Amino acid sequence: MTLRILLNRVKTDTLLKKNMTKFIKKEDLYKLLNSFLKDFEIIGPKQIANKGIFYEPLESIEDLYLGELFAIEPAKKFFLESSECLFHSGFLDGKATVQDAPLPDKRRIIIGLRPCEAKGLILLDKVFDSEYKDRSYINNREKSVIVGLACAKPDKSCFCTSMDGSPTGSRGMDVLLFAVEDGFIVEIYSDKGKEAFSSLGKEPDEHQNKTLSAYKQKRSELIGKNFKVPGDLSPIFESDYWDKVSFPCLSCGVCTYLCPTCHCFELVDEGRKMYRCNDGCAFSNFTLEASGWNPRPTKKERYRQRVFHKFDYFKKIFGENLCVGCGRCIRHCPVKMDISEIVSNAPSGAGK
Amino acid sequence: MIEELRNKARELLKTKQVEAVIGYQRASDGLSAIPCVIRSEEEAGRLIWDAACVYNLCGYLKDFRAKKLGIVAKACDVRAMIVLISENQLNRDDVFIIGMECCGVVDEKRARVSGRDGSDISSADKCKSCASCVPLAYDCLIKEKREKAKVSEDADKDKYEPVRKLEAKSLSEKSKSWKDEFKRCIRCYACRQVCPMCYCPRCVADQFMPVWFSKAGGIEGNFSWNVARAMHLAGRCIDCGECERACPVGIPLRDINRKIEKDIKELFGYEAGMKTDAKPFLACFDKNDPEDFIK
Amino acid sequence: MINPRTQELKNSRAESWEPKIAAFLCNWCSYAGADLAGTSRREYPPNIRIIRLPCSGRVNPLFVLKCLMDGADGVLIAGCHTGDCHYSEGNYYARRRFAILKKLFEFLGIDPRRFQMAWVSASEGDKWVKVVKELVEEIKKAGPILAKS
Amino acid sequence: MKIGVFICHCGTNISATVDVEKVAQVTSKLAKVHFSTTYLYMCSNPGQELIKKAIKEKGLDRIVVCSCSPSLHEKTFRKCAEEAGINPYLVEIANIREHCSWVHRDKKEATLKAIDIVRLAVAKVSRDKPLVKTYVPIEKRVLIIGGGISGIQSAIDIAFAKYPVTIVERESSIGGRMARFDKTFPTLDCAACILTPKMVTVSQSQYVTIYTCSEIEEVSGHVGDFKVKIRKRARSVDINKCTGCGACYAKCPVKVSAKFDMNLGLRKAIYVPFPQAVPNVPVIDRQNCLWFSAKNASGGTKKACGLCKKICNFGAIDYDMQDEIIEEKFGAIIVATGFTQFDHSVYGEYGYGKYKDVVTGLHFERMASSSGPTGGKIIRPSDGKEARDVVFIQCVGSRDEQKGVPYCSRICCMYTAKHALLLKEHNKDAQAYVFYIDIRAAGKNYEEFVKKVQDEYGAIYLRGRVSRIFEKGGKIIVRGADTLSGAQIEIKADLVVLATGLIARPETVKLAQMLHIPYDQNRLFTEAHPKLAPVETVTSGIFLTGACQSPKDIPDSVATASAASVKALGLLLQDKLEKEPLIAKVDRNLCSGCRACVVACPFNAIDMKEIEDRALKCKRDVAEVVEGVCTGCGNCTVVCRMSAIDIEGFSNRQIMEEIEAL
Repeated sequence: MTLRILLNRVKTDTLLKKNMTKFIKKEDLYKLLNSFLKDFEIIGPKQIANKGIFYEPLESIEDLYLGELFAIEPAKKFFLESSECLFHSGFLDGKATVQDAPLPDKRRIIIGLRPCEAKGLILLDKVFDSEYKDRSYINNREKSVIVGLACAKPDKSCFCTSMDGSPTGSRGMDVLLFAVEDGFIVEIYSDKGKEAFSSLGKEPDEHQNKTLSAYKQKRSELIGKNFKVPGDLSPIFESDYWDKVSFPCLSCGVCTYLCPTCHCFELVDEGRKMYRCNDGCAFSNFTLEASGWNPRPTKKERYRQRVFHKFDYFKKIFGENLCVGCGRCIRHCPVKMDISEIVSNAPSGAGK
Repeated sequence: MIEELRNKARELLKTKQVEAVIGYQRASDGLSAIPCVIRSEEEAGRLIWDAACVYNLCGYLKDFRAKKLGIVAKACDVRAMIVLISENQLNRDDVFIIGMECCGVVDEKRARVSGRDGSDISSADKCKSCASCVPLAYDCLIKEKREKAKVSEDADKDKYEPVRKLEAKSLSEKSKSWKDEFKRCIRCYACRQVCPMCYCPRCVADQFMPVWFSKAGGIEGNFSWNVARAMHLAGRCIDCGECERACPVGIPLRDINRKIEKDIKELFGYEAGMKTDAKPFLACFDKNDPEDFIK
Repeated sequence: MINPRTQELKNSRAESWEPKIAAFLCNWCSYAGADLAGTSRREYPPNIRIIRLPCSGRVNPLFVLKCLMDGADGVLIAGCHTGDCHYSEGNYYARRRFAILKKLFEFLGIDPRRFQMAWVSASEGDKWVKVVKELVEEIKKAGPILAKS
Repeated sequence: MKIGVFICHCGTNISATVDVEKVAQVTSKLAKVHFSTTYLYMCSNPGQELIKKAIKEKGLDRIVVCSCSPSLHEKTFRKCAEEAGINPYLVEIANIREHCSWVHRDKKEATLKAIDIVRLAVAKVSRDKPLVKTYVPIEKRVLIIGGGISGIQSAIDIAFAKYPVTIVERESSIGGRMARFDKTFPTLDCAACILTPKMVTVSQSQYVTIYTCSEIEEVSGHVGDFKVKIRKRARSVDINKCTGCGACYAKCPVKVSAKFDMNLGLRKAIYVPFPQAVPNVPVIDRQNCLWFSAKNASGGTKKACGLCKKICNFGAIDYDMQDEIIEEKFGAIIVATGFTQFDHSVYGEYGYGKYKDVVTGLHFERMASSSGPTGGKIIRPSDGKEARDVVFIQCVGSRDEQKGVPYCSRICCMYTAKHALLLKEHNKDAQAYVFYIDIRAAGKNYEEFVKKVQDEYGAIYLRGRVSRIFEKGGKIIVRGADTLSGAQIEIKADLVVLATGLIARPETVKLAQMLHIPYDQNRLFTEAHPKLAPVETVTSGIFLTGACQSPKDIPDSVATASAASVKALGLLLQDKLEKEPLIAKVDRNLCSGCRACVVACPFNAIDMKEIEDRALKCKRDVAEVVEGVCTGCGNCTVVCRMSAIDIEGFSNRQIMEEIEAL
């Protein structure tokens, strides 16, 4: 099978005019994915005993996990890699040399993304593929087909609906799978998705269509957390509220590294290679300056920064919260801090 | 037990014996606990105590330098404080230890990765091999009311049996399994941040003159970080298990810590967190230390 | 991540691999012992690269890690015999540290032959030669470190 | 950064196996290397000139010299660089001779290795930092601990150079062991005759202060500036008022056994240990003095004696005298604490303690001494009769890993021979039998002396061990084997003299800890180097002399005493002490104050200091290196988890850079 347009990335103009809907049996889906293994790297969630679900390049489709549990790390790492080489420098015959790191050429199908994670990619696009074009991020985006999986059972930490998302949202997806009794209902949104999936399955029957719309409605209702983000947080910047709520914070990188939208990085110069590595605003040395001065010396400033970046600054620039409500930072916080609670309880106005 | 704890906190705050009490309150999910600081008598009602109180709170003490604080502490937490006192990081007179008799805490980690709420999960592994439910030191002890104030039936068993099993594996098996573990490390340093012993003003992992090991997330850097962390805890780790619990990607850090703990105990007869005047294990020696590995 | 140097090594080693071994020697005993091996013209394999330090107590476990992670196939630490330390106690501290590290390495799947320690006094040129010869042999048996990762 | 690489041929020592031109060519292309060249002998004057010229002409700012071991010419090239205007610590040596050309034959391999060695050195030098030598002032006074022959000789030597010196002696008089000897081997000089003049010399020297009845209480500080607390025990006699007339001890009614005379004789409760004592001032033994026992017994109600006070015309007796703590500063310390005798009661078969007529060599010395308790007669302590058949047993405690010490005490063979001789001299009819393992008589005229004792004085030497000693019919029966003839031997002796070994004094451990000097498994102080620094310790400014380091006879003790004085004087002659700057340094921002380095420092060179942390807005403790004490061993850098402490010259950055260049 030749997949011509799969080399182009999702853009609005490549979205289909009308979504296609298909029904695929589980065996058929797995068969199809197996046939892709030759030409593609297939990345999907895999259950690892005692550890949970992880996105990994799959050697066998049998390992693919399409159950209720959420992957621990978001699929962000395949686009904005946790550590990637930007360029190498060298010293040859008395002269310094600089060379861009080669970009990987392998095409990928990333399967099992939840709607919140896919939406996270759209938010990252605003940073890495707008005014500034990031060579490696864009390459990763262009080389990937995103096959999502609608959430069957939201977790108690989930709050996507408060972030204008939905457990069945399609933003950022090429294809979205809905797990139903005996197979999957497949919604195809883009040319890429069409090329990959239209050859298989059949139109859903009426019962299946009904199931689908019920599924979509029901899932949103299952989200337990619902709140409204204050429109403007700036009046409470100086509030001692931040002092109070940041107390439990350990200043680790769990929330930022597991966040589908956090994208802060540091440049690391190692062995004549320049790397871009994950970094997080919770770390105490994130803003440490060479002079020794740290503008965000305590947890208060650092935690406030995280909240403001997500729910104030980003919104002011890009019109959306830099949060998709996936709940990872709540679920995996070693001390159970809850950003949704902290944001929703934030005092209004400039009061102390 | 909870009322007793709250009353104690009220009393301490009222009599100005402490400026604040560090303890646990209920988290937003209604089941878990979250660390909190209680500064007034009125707030003391927020304090809770149950098996959800997994965290080791002594890491928070460093946020309050030279202030008199109360702290709610289990047996394992107190051992951590003993190490901190021996390492000049904590003044015993600056803390009022509200010792809690503990029957084990929930396995928060297992609950999290299996998507359950924890109420149906048994005690954490560390509690299964815990020898004492009463802290080594405290200023007041709040006793467990329940009948079974015993930690575990397994406490008498060889607590290093899992380590021994891992040791017995072949070199290539060990190499492969640890590489699989370490490749998953995302260098979020939750293990470090949650560790009560990791109080360095700037961790070697964050230094860049020199760069001690790769910060880029490759296997070499990850391996180095985990070995460096383990070595820096040698003779200091009191097996509170917080690192392993906090690790989002499930690296069995306790296996490493306990391997070292076991070697130190068996080769040198040293145990961390028992005496406040103990010398740091790696900063002292005995002329008769084993040297059969040296040519 | 593999640094360019190790990549280079990897390539060059494909055909005829010779182990590269880092050796940390204390200035007063072992470095002088290696000097004596030279003065007495004792031949030994050229695979060893010596880093001179004041004392075996100066060897940080992180140095050893760095060597192994950067592509050294083996690491040797040599110091004065116990009781002979120029600084009276440094080697006792080293002994304790590396007893733990060696066991930890083995636990994590690093071949124990790759990390060794020896006491070599300033008068033991012969012992130095013997230690190096044995070490090179053993590491040749253990194979290139990169082939394992 | 412009690094220069200078490769030495060392004649053909290097160039025969290493292609030096190739090394120069390859290394010249390394990053930061600006210039690379070779020369036949880099350490020669023209070689050094070449380096200096290159530094100036090429504008080099640090250099690597590829030559022999740094132990040989590191200093040479540092000086050379300094003369060319580069900081001497921006020099590294690549050892391509001892570690390369001399140990490999294959030229290709050796050349490749040499290049690697140079690369490491270039990596290190690129992280070198310019360092400045530090200087510490010197307190120009010497403390001598112990007033035996070693301490006395050291004091005389130092006083001769006109530097003030203080002797601290535990007993009430200086003189030590030697004051108790009768004659000395092999010349048979009278010990008192050669010692007393020296004692007088020190006591009269304006440069010497003697504290008797005194002990070291505490030592802090470091070379050039030792702060020492000395406890002067109450003597009960004012040393300034006493004239040594002796009226007090003549009058004193109490008689007790004299320790000085090995309890063979008696002394008074107020006494001088021996007639030639220096200072010749008595001391009151408060345990036995009636005045003190009366005062202590019944709260002063019983009538106290007080005769000595009444008789003293100079008002020198002071019953209320208290211990006094003196604090003084010294630039150097000489340890001359000597030895003690092995306690041979562990040898049940020798019956010591059980039989009065089994004594030690020191008993014999006192008996032989004409001013001793027996007036020079060799007697049987049991009945006071003159001894005729005397058995000497050597190696009591020495060379015995099970019950004694593993080493040879070195002097027993000689003093036993001397005793055998003295025995014959004191009593023509006497017969000496000597049981020995080996005769060790290495020393000028020593072997001849032993021979003389055997041949001219008829001492019978029996090679073998004594298996049993018992009493029968007023005689001591000594049973043993003569391994040379294979015969069992039984001797009916009047007296048995055990040649007990020399061992460290029990207090040495405490003193070693105070001084931070090491001691060995036998608690003898350890010298800095057994051959090349036999009187130094690893702690600079502290020197050893005499038997506290290892058993020594008088000539050796005197020789080491003078050696130690020269070392101390060498220090004192400096205006200020130059210190290599290769020492530890603390980055306060990184220090957590955990004290691990303080605990781990073998030299106690790290203190804690409270600082005001402006970022954390609180006070906190950080480590601080005492520059004068730090030796740069680097142990602290490893126990410091946050690597807040680093060693200049072998810094973490330098070593990591080297590893990267591997």
